[in-house]
Amino acid sequence: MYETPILQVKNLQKQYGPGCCHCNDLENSMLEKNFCKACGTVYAVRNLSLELYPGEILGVVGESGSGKSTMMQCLYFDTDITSGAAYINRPGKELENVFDLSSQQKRFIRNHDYGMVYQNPVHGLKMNFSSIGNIAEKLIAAGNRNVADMEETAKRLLTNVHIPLHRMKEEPENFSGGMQQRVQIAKALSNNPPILFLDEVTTGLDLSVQAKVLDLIKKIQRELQISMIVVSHDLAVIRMLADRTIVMLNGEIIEEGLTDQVLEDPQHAYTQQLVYSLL
Amino acid sequence: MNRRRRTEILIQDKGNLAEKFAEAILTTYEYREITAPHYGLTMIKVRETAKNSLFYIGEVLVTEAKMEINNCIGTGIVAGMEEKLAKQLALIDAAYKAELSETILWESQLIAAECEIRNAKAKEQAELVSTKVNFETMEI
Amino acid sequence: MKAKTHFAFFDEGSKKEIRRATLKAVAIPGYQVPFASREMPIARGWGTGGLQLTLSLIGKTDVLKVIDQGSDESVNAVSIKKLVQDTTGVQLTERTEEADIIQSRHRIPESELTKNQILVLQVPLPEPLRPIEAREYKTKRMHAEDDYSGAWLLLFEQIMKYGKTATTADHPVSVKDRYVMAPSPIPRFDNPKMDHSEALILLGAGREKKIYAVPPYTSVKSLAFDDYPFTVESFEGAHCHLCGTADVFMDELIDHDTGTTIYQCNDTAHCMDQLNKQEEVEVESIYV
Amino acid sequence: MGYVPVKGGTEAIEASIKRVKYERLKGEAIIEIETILSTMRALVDQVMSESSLYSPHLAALAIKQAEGSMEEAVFLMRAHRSTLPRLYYSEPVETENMFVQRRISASFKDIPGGQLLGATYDYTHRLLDFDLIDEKKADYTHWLQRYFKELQEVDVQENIQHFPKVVEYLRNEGLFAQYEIDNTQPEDITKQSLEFPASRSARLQVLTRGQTGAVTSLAYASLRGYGEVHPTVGEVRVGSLPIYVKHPNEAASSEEEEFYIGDIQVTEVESFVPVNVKNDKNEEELDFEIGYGICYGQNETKAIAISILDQCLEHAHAEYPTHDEEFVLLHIDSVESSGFISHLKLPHYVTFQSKLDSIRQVKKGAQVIES
Amino acid sequence: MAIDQVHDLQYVYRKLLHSMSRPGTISSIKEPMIRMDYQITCNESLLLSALALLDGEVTFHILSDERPELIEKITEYTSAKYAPIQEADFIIVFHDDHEEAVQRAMKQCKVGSLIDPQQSSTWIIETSILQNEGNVLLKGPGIQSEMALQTGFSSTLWQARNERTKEFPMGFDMIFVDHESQIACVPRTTEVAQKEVG
Amino acid sequence: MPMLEITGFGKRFTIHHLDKTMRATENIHFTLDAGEFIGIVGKSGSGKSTILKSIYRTYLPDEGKILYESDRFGLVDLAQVSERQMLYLRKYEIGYVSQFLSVMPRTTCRQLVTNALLEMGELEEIANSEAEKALIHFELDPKLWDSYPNTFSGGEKLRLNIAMATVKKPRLLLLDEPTASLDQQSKVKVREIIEKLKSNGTTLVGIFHDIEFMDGLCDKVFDMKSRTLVMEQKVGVSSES
Repeated sequence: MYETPILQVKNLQKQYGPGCCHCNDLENSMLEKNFCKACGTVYAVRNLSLELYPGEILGVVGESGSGKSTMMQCLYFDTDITSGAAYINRPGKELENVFDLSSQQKRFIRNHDYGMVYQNPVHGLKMNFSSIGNIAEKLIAAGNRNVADMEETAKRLLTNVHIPLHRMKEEPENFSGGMQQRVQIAKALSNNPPILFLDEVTTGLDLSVQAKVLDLIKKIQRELQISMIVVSHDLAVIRMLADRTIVMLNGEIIEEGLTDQVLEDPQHAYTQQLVYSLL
Repeated sequence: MNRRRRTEILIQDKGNLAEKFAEAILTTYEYREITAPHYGLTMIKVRETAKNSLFYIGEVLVTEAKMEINNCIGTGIVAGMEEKLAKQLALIDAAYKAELSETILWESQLIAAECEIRNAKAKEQAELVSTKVNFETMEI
Repeated sequence: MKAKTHFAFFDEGSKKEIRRATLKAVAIPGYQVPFASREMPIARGWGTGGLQLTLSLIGKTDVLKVIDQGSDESVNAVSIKKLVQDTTGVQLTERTEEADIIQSRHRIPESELTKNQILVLQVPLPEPLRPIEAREYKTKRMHAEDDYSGAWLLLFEQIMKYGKTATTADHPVSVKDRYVMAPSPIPRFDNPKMDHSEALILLGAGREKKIYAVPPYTSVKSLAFDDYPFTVESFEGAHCHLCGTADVFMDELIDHDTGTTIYQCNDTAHCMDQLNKQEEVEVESIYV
Repeated sequence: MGYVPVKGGTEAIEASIKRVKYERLKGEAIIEIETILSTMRALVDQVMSESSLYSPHLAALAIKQAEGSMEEAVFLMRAHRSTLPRLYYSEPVETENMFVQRRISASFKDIPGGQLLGATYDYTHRLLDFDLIDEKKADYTHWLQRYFKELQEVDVQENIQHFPKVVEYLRNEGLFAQYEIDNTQPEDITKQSLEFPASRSARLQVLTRGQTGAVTSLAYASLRGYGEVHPTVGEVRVGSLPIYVKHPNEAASSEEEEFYIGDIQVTEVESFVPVNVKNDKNEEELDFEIGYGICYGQNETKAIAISILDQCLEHAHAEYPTHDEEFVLLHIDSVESSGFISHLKLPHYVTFQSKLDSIRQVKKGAQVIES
Repeated sequence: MAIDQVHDLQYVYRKLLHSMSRPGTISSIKEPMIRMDYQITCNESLLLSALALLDGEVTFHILSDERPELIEKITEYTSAKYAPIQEADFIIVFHDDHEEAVQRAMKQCKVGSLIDPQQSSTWIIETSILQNEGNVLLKGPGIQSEMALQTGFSSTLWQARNERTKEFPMGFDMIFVDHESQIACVPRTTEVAQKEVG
Repeated sequence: MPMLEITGFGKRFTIHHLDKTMRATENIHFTLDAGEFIGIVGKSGSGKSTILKSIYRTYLPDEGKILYESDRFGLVDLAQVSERQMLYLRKYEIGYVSQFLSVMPRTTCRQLVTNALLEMGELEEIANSEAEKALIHFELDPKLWDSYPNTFSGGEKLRLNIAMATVKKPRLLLLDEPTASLDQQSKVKVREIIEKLKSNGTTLVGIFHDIEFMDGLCDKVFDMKSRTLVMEQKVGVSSES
């Protein structure tokens, strides 16, 4: 390996339900899709491993219910995992499985190492606080205690995401979906997180707004060298953004490769179906 | 007679027998007041019938006393502010613990009182039955 | 029914429970330790938290001072004092330096407390995060995760709206750079007195069933941004119309005769002390 | 000799206490505790229930002292509780042993054992009875004599009947889930502060000592649409329950060696609520669940309201305040709510001064910007 | 004559509180000791401290399994229930307990959680020596600058303690009691460092 | 020492929903030294493009070796290198140009070329000036620089494509039928460009459907039909046209 991943996920598993003798054994489980008919357990993410490298955008594609959003929630500690490990390349802490850390240490990682943009801005923004306040919140969480400095950063970010500054003191609840999403991106970026998660960020937006958001993400990657995991069910989005792509189905990774390779020479039957239906 | 049945009778009898029994002991035996009648609380644990689990409905005020006869400590506990009765119950409890001969004589009186108590209750129940709604099946 | 009240009202079991919670509070500065909170003969919200602490602390030889709004004669202070004295027979005082235990509502006395004193503060609303999150279940988790960005954000938003922080009393403090705590609604003026105090400070919220503490020599910082420093209430140019003191927390009064605003020490014991000192000096100067 | 502090507060308080006593006595009439006990049954029951202290005598005393104010009477009882040692815990009270004085079901017409109306206001017409204005001893003794005579004619059976519970009958039919006897020791909110999520035992304890009005209002809100629970009352029973305790030091003490300490009167309600549940195969099924309510004394509205809120809180997911356990459980206690509301009467000079300062500073700042 | 459950225990509690809020500060509980009249085979000051805090609502643990009579006595005197080390609210350590056992217990005892840090154990430790000198330095809340404390604990034990208190607010709090009826406390917030010798 | 050595290369495609496996090509061998230009000829469907796309990893190679002497990693088998290494090589060492322009939409011609440089970590100022140089070099009308390339003509698109690829100064440039849809005049221009690249020392692999275009341009030619490598002078012999 000529480079070290910034984030390494090993055998991540997330199940809802206790599991039983029919489904516990991953190799020989008798699941229908990711659901055990015997005990009702849902395997949302199964034995998932991946690596994210500095400065790259890793695309994760799959239909709804494939486990991609659950995976993101696990990585961002929004939900507890069933088993597995994740390692973040932080000086002196490379060997810490971040899932084993206490909630206050996880919170620290969220504040300092992670950014998250949710599909629904409601989850990423405090809708009844000002837009600039929303950005400041993330900066405060990361330890900033200087108002002027935060104001300046927030203005720069809002400009970058094309929010007119005369509206910065307005609450995002007054904004359109696209604007909310851009505020959310500005917020997620404010503490310069080395790792950024983007979950279906363009879903539900108008095409022209979608394009603006995508441009913004690409620009951020180029300029800030932030590593990103971009989850989308939309291959066009993945094609535009991702260097490498993972394809998920029923909670599992079924295929991964360079994005153009996955699109032009898909190996798995499901990926082929996905790609052919796109063309 | 076991304590459960005995205390049921002595308390529901409104203390008539208890007073009588206690008098008898007080005049015959040496006794020591271990704990004078005092007020305290008993927390009531109830089983709810939705999930069959236990919870506390609240407390009931009780009076408690402890008396000693022949090295045997008897306890009297009764709901309410009943210093006299608590003390009598404690004495009677001690008497049973010390297996005093009087206790054998009490047996028949207790049973008789128990019978009266039951009759009174059965009567009360019967009286309540007059408030029962009668759903007669319609005759065709 | 003849009931004789136990020393310090509580049965010993209740005292032990409060004492154990207090020791935990001291060991985890700024953390709100839940406790069972007994029902008291004074109303919830009228100082039952402080009173429970005082009753769990107090011994026969203690000297007690109780103040409300800076005043020993405030009706509520008088009422609490009466209850404690009726059940313990302890000596009462109005002079801050004579007291072993000082129970107070809304103020920290002006004269510096010493290491042998314990300050008990009555707390109506112990949760500094309540304006951000109504649910106890969630605020507890925020404390657990050291997640105070919401508390800071409130200040930030005030600066955005008003150009400055607009907190009143109960300005939140960070204890030992970890827990954010409501200092009970003492004025901002008193916040700095908590920082590295020589006296132990105990805070009790009876209705909300929480006890928390600031041990002596513990850092207590009022939340403030680097470029918008924390400020206390300003009594610039004001001095007490009785004792002449400045630099203390003042009550604003209207002069009945002139209709103008006059100021008076809010801490009546302190004011008295100043007056007596002045008198001593005057008396001495006559005889010298 | 120096300045001495004023004694204004102390003197005013003493005078005020005298004044309140005067208000109680100025009519020159005294109500005896016994009178309250025998004529204000509902009030006594409610005070006992909200104070969670079963003692009719003390409740009557509290009512007298509080001049009939519910919140004051409950407050007195609660404070008194704090001064008494907790001597014993009772053995689990099984309500099927109730000596029933009244029981009705809204779910079934003909329940085993029958619908027993007992004593209820339900079918009295709420017309003021002016005859009560000058009710004389002769009137009521006469009435009682006649009534006793009527009762003489009642057929008395040999045995005391224990009524089967309606819910048991339906359980046997498989309409309700069977629950194993759960002997987990309950949590006690008077010994440990309430934590969230609350246990079922803590929740029921808070509900049963809740303020009658508050509990009723919230349950009513659920019925009106601010909640998802609209039950059918399975059974309401009023009756008395025997209380037994074990000797704490007689280690191997058997049931036979328990102490009977007396009876308490309670009102108990089981409400039937249809719910969607997921079976063990993750499929949706329609099922019945039971909301449970119980309280000291005869207070049927409160017990029914508790059973509604019990069900609401069992389904915490619903986005209604009546299903939010913090919202419900933290706001229904009489002593806490009345205490905090009334604390607003306390002086807030210092905090208000602080507010004044803050607003002045902001205004000053605004002027600087404008100018 | 026995101690006064009301006033003597209040006296002990205030000393404990004083020492807990000022880690390392030595207080004396000698005054009520003259009234101690318990048939117990351990340091009576230790028992007195336990009496001030334990009752039927809490559990305790002792390390040695060779002294069952002590469990019985403590249960009898305080009404507290005996519990395994992982559950005990109070852990009572006698001066002849083995260091390895203490070390093991430190690894296993309750330290609370981030949500409920108060659900942690409190240690009451009998020690042969307690003085404000030596090479163990205390710092933190309640200490003006720093404070030396000699407790008879080895550096291994302090390390084991530091290991369990490193993620504040989790940890456990210690009360030391010596044969002179002196007490000193080291709560979880105290930073304990070993002074380099020489 | 060869810069690129392909041995025993083959590639099949499995189409799952048709339950069918198709062989695109097999048994390919050739080598290429630094600075050389190899042309690949063969009729359409013979798998010429498959080879190029497999070198670039747009297709996943499944048989044989594609040995490449990398500046950064030394000798690597492009059929086996990790995805991350492949991305590095694409960014810094290997360029790919086809007739299709596949770029971020709503990005100007100038930005596209600049971004290619920025991606490599070039400083913004240098990237800007280098990009302009490249646009001038490949004779794109300055009027087009700040417009979106979706309106460009085929020749303009191709020149932009080449500009984007070559501004990075790749060691190996893959040309996948770049002239396919160009008119004669544009083709001449492209040829000039390729000559320029070659003279600058770029190693090239190219596919051109018209042999004339390659005439005198390639150092060697690989014939798909005979699976043989012929030197430039013998091109005409194996040609099918």
